[in-house]
Amino acid sequence: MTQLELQKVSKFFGGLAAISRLDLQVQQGEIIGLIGPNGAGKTTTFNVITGELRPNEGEVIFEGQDITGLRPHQVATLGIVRTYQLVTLFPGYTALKNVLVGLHLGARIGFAEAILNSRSHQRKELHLYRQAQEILNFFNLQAVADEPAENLPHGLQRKLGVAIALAARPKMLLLDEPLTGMNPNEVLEMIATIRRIRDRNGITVVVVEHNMRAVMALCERIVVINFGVRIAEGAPQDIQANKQVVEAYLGSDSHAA
Amino acid sequence: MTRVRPDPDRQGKFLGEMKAQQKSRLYFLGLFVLLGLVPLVLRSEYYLHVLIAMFYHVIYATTYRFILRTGQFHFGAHAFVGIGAYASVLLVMRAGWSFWLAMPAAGLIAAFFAVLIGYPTLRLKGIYFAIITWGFGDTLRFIYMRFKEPFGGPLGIFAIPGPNPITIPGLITIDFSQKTHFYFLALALMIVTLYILHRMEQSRFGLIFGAIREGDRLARAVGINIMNYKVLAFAVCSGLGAMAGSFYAHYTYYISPLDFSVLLTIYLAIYTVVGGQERYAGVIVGTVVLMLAGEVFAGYSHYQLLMYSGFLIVILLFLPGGLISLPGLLTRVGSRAEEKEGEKFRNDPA
Amino acid sequence: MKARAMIWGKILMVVAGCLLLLTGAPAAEDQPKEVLLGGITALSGPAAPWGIGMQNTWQMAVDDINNGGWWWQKKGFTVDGQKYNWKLTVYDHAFDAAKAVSAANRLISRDGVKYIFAFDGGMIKAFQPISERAKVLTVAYASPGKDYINPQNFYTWMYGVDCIAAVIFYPWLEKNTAYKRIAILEPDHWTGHTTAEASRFGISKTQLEIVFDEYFPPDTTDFYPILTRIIKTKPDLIDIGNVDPAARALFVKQAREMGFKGPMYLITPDIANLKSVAGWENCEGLYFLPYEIELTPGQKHIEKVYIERYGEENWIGSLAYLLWDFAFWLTQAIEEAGSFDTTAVCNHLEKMKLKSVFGEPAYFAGQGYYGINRMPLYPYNVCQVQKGQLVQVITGAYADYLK
Amino acid sequence: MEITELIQITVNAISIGAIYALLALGLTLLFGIMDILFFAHGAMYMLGAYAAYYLCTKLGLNYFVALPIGVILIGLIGVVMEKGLFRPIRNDHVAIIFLAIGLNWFLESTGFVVFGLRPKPVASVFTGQAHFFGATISWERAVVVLIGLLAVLALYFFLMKTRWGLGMRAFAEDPLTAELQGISNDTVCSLGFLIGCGLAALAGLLVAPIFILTPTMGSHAVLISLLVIGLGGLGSIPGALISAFIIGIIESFGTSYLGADITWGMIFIFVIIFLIIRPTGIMGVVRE
Repeated sequence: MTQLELQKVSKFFGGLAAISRLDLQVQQGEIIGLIGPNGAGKTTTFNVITGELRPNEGEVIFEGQDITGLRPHQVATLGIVRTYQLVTLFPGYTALKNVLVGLHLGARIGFAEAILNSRSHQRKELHLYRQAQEILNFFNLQAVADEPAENLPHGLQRKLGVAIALAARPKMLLLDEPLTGMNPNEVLEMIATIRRIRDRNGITVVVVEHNMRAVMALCERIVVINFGVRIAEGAPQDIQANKQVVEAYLGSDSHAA
Repeated sequence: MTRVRPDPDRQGKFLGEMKAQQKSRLYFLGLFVLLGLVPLVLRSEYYLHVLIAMFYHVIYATTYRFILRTGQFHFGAHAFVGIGAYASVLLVMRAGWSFWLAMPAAGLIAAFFAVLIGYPTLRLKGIYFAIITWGFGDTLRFIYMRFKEPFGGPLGIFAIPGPNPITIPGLITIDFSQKTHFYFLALALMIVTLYILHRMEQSRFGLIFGAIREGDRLARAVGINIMNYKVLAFAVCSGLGAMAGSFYAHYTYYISPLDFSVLLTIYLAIYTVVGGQERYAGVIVGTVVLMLAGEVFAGYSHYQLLMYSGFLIVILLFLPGGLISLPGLLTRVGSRAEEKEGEKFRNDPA
Repeated sequence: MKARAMIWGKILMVVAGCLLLLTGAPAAEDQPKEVLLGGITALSGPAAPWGIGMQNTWQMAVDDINNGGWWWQKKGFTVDGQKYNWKLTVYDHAFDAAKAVSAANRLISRDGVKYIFAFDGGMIKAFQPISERAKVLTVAYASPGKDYINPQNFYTWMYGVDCIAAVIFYPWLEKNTAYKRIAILEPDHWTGHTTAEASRFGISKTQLEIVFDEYFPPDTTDFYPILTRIIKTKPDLIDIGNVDPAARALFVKQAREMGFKGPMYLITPDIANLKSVAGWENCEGLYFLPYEIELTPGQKHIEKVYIERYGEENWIGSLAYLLWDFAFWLTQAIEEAGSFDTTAVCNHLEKMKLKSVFGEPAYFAGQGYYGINRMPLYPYNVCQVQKGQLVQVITGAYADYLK
Repeated sequence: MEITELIQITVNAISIGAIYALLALGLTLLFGIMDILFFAHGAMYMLGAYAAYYLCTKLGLNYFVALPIGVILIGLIGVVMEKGLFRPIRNDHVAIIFLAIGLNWFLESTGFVVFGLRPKPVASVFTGQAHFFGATISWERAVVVLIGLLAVLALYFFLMKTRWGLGMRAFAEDPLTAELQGISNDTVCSLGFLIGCGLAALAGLLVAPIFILTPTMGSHAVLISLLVIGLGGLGSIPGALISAFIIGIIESFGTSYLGADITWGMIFIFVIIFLIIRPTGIMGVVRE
């Protein structure tokens, strides 16, 4: 079943097309990779999907609903949650608090009860707290739960970023370069975690990543874009064999190594 | 892996946190009980007045600081205090309402205006918000000045009645003929306001406000409607400030457009910075210390602005955390070695 | 944690110390011969030049009483055989009603002051509920308003306010000149509004016509637009009675630039300021009040001592004369009533013959207008600039309708 | 008659607009380049005006000699302030606003102590009035309008044509790129303060003979400039120019036809409603 569909989406910056008439289908429950050289328009695609940018033309359809031009928090409410290319966390908060913020959509706490601090409110808080703990456990972050996020080493920060996104109970996760700056061990662990997220919760995952080997290992399907245009699509082995892709991208990019 | 630590019992810690909160709540309760006993000891109208003025200024300043903490440079606190004062005075004097209805109504009216101003402007970065809130304040002053009916024009409104008497038959009558009565009302208002702000900060709402400040893009990405939260904080704080404004009007019996000029907001900004805005207690300390200083040095008041602004500059440059960070700083000097150890631990790559 | 708590403890102790200091501050009882005279005015903010000038003048008057200066030929004053000296304590309100109320509370219930000199009606109205209830004799250095000078406010007195002289000036103008059309312009604040009211009252006693009657924002420096509008109404005379000194000089200059050649009417002029900003040639035809070509000995004394003490830079012009008298009247009344009791002092002041720097006789009147005698009357003099010379046109007139 | 009146009102509008533009220029430049709201602009303006008083009236210098001396002097004070006070907290925008507010008040209240209570006049340089089509404008105002426009042109030329100007603009767009091109952060900030404060001082020096000097003149001026640059779009020089003249026109026509007491209120209401509908001002770019 097609969960997310981009139909002829274009986004221009001052006359330059960052993406141009891009079509993209994402199936329910798959892990799909979005690759392309620097400036190919991958992050712009994410921005358009999550509503941070409004496309100049085309439509974004999620589960049969036109979500073009919705505000980011509305898109998140519908179930699409993203992470960012650069590590984006709430730096001053502890890891646990970071996840607690991520749990926002499930919180449902009213203003009055929060002010009055009623029993039911305290129960809700405790419940949220347990959920946050579970998520930290899932990512094996329980040991650093009380450490401010800004003090964590890079690899753990990346993980925490995904944990925050997962806390928002997405139907679809958009991960923007989740593996950058990680050492090989961490990469393997992250790949396993992403697979587990999909397998356990049936969450669709879209990954933008430069680490080719990891992408090939992780993704079931890969879409290649260049200059905002889709140039190839298929299983990892097909992409590796695709001449056009090799010419445009793999051959000229050191990441392909 | 140097950072593996014994896994504490999470749930236990959480409950422990709550216990700690309850403990601090006890301290506050003690402080308030102490403040409640003051009028029994202190008979001088002057000292009561100083304390009353301090109480409503604490309300102004803490609500102001809360708006600042949502990342907005608010420059129109005076506007909302003014709305509160004028609205409740008009409701009491023209519509014949009871003060006890008019005060919350004034708060609601101010909150309504805050929503009206907040929605279009809060999505912009600080400075536009500052200009609009300031301009809004001056627009209101213009309206008070120009419309003698019902706002009294530049001469203001005088002979404002005090709050309606409360009588519990056979037990007690509070008719606001004495300062003591106002004192308890101001104290109660301050406690309620501080409690609401405290809960706002401690609860999930505080968590979200902080998250918006720390990283608004990420907050949006996990489904937080930033606008709603900012407007909520703006409206609640403006409403509370307006209720204090309403108290002020019925306490001084006289208001005029002059009372609600941008000077008030600038004073609040100074209290906030000098006390330290990181923590809630900071702004209270700032307000109390500066107002006390103002009273002690009342005879030299043409140097007061000089003193206040000089103090502000010094604090900004040498003590960015404000007065409240002073004790922490002093203890840290003592335990610097320990601190360094900690740094080492932090910088140690995993 | 412990160290932290200790430091907090220390800070609390310091705060407590400050509080104690505050409590211990009123030491008036230690020196029985010193009586406090309170002042509340604007010592900071835009009105500070006036307020600080007031403080200076009051201080000079008090010092003269204590040291036997000017007509007060003895040191201090005597009640019940005990000699007393005044001690002036002035607090700031910075045109903020909340601060005015604080200052009044500080003076009355902390310092135990029974007599207060205060500036501006708005501020006085703010603390009047406190001062009247405490029976504190308050002298209002403000424009006269029936809303706070009335029989209900027995303890509130006016100083010798000058805008009331409009009732002398306009009938005289009608009789002696051909001017018919009057434009009134005042700043948009309390003083401006009450002054305009006085002018309107004066004009209502005549056949003169008010062709323009408006207010301008107090911080205006550019009068071109409003002058365009005034000149369109073709006034014979512009009344800018109580415009602040700085704005007034600018107005005169700009009015001449815009081609208005007629006379203007202004009170408490600061002639030095007018000369340097507007240029003396532009002052031709202006009516000044109160100002005499020949200063009285009292006025000369005030001007000399003020400039000696506070410097030419800070001289506030003829406003100082208006601020001068009340301290003497009050002292005289206390001495003659033989009591510090404010009710007795008020009763005595009402029937006292006054000695004023403006000349004699001087007495309290106002029954006819306020319902109570709270306004001092003394001879008013108006003069005009004619061919570069000050010429006295009205001499020794009384605002008799106030009786 | 009606025509001459209309011309007079228009002339008034232009002279008001030019003064406001001059006031707002430095403020908008500092905002545009460094993204800071420099409240002490008002104090700098006040110091500029007093510089005219001390240089011309006290030292007896020629006005046109005093003009550059005053501008450079105050500009250098600005540089010193930047190095000593603002540099340490450069990245904290709210702290900068607070610091600038504090500084404005500090200088203002110091002004009362140093300059005395009496309002100070500065003697007119040009006397007499120009008449055309029945409208009147004093020569000194005409000169202010002229120099004001020249200052705008000079600033524009500086920003568009010179290497430093280009560097400052590049810095405003993207500090990193600017740094790569050899324009250091520190230089741009110092230069910005030099020019910004210099412009404030220029405004003060120019209006000194027209108006009258009090230590509080700056606060009023900075609030007006805030309104001007808010309406124009923060950081936009053409925007500030346009909005200064729009406000000048409203003030002049409003005062002349409706009365002074309601005009300023109308200006406030107009600006607020405009900004609520179009929060970025006339020329502003969206800064979310």
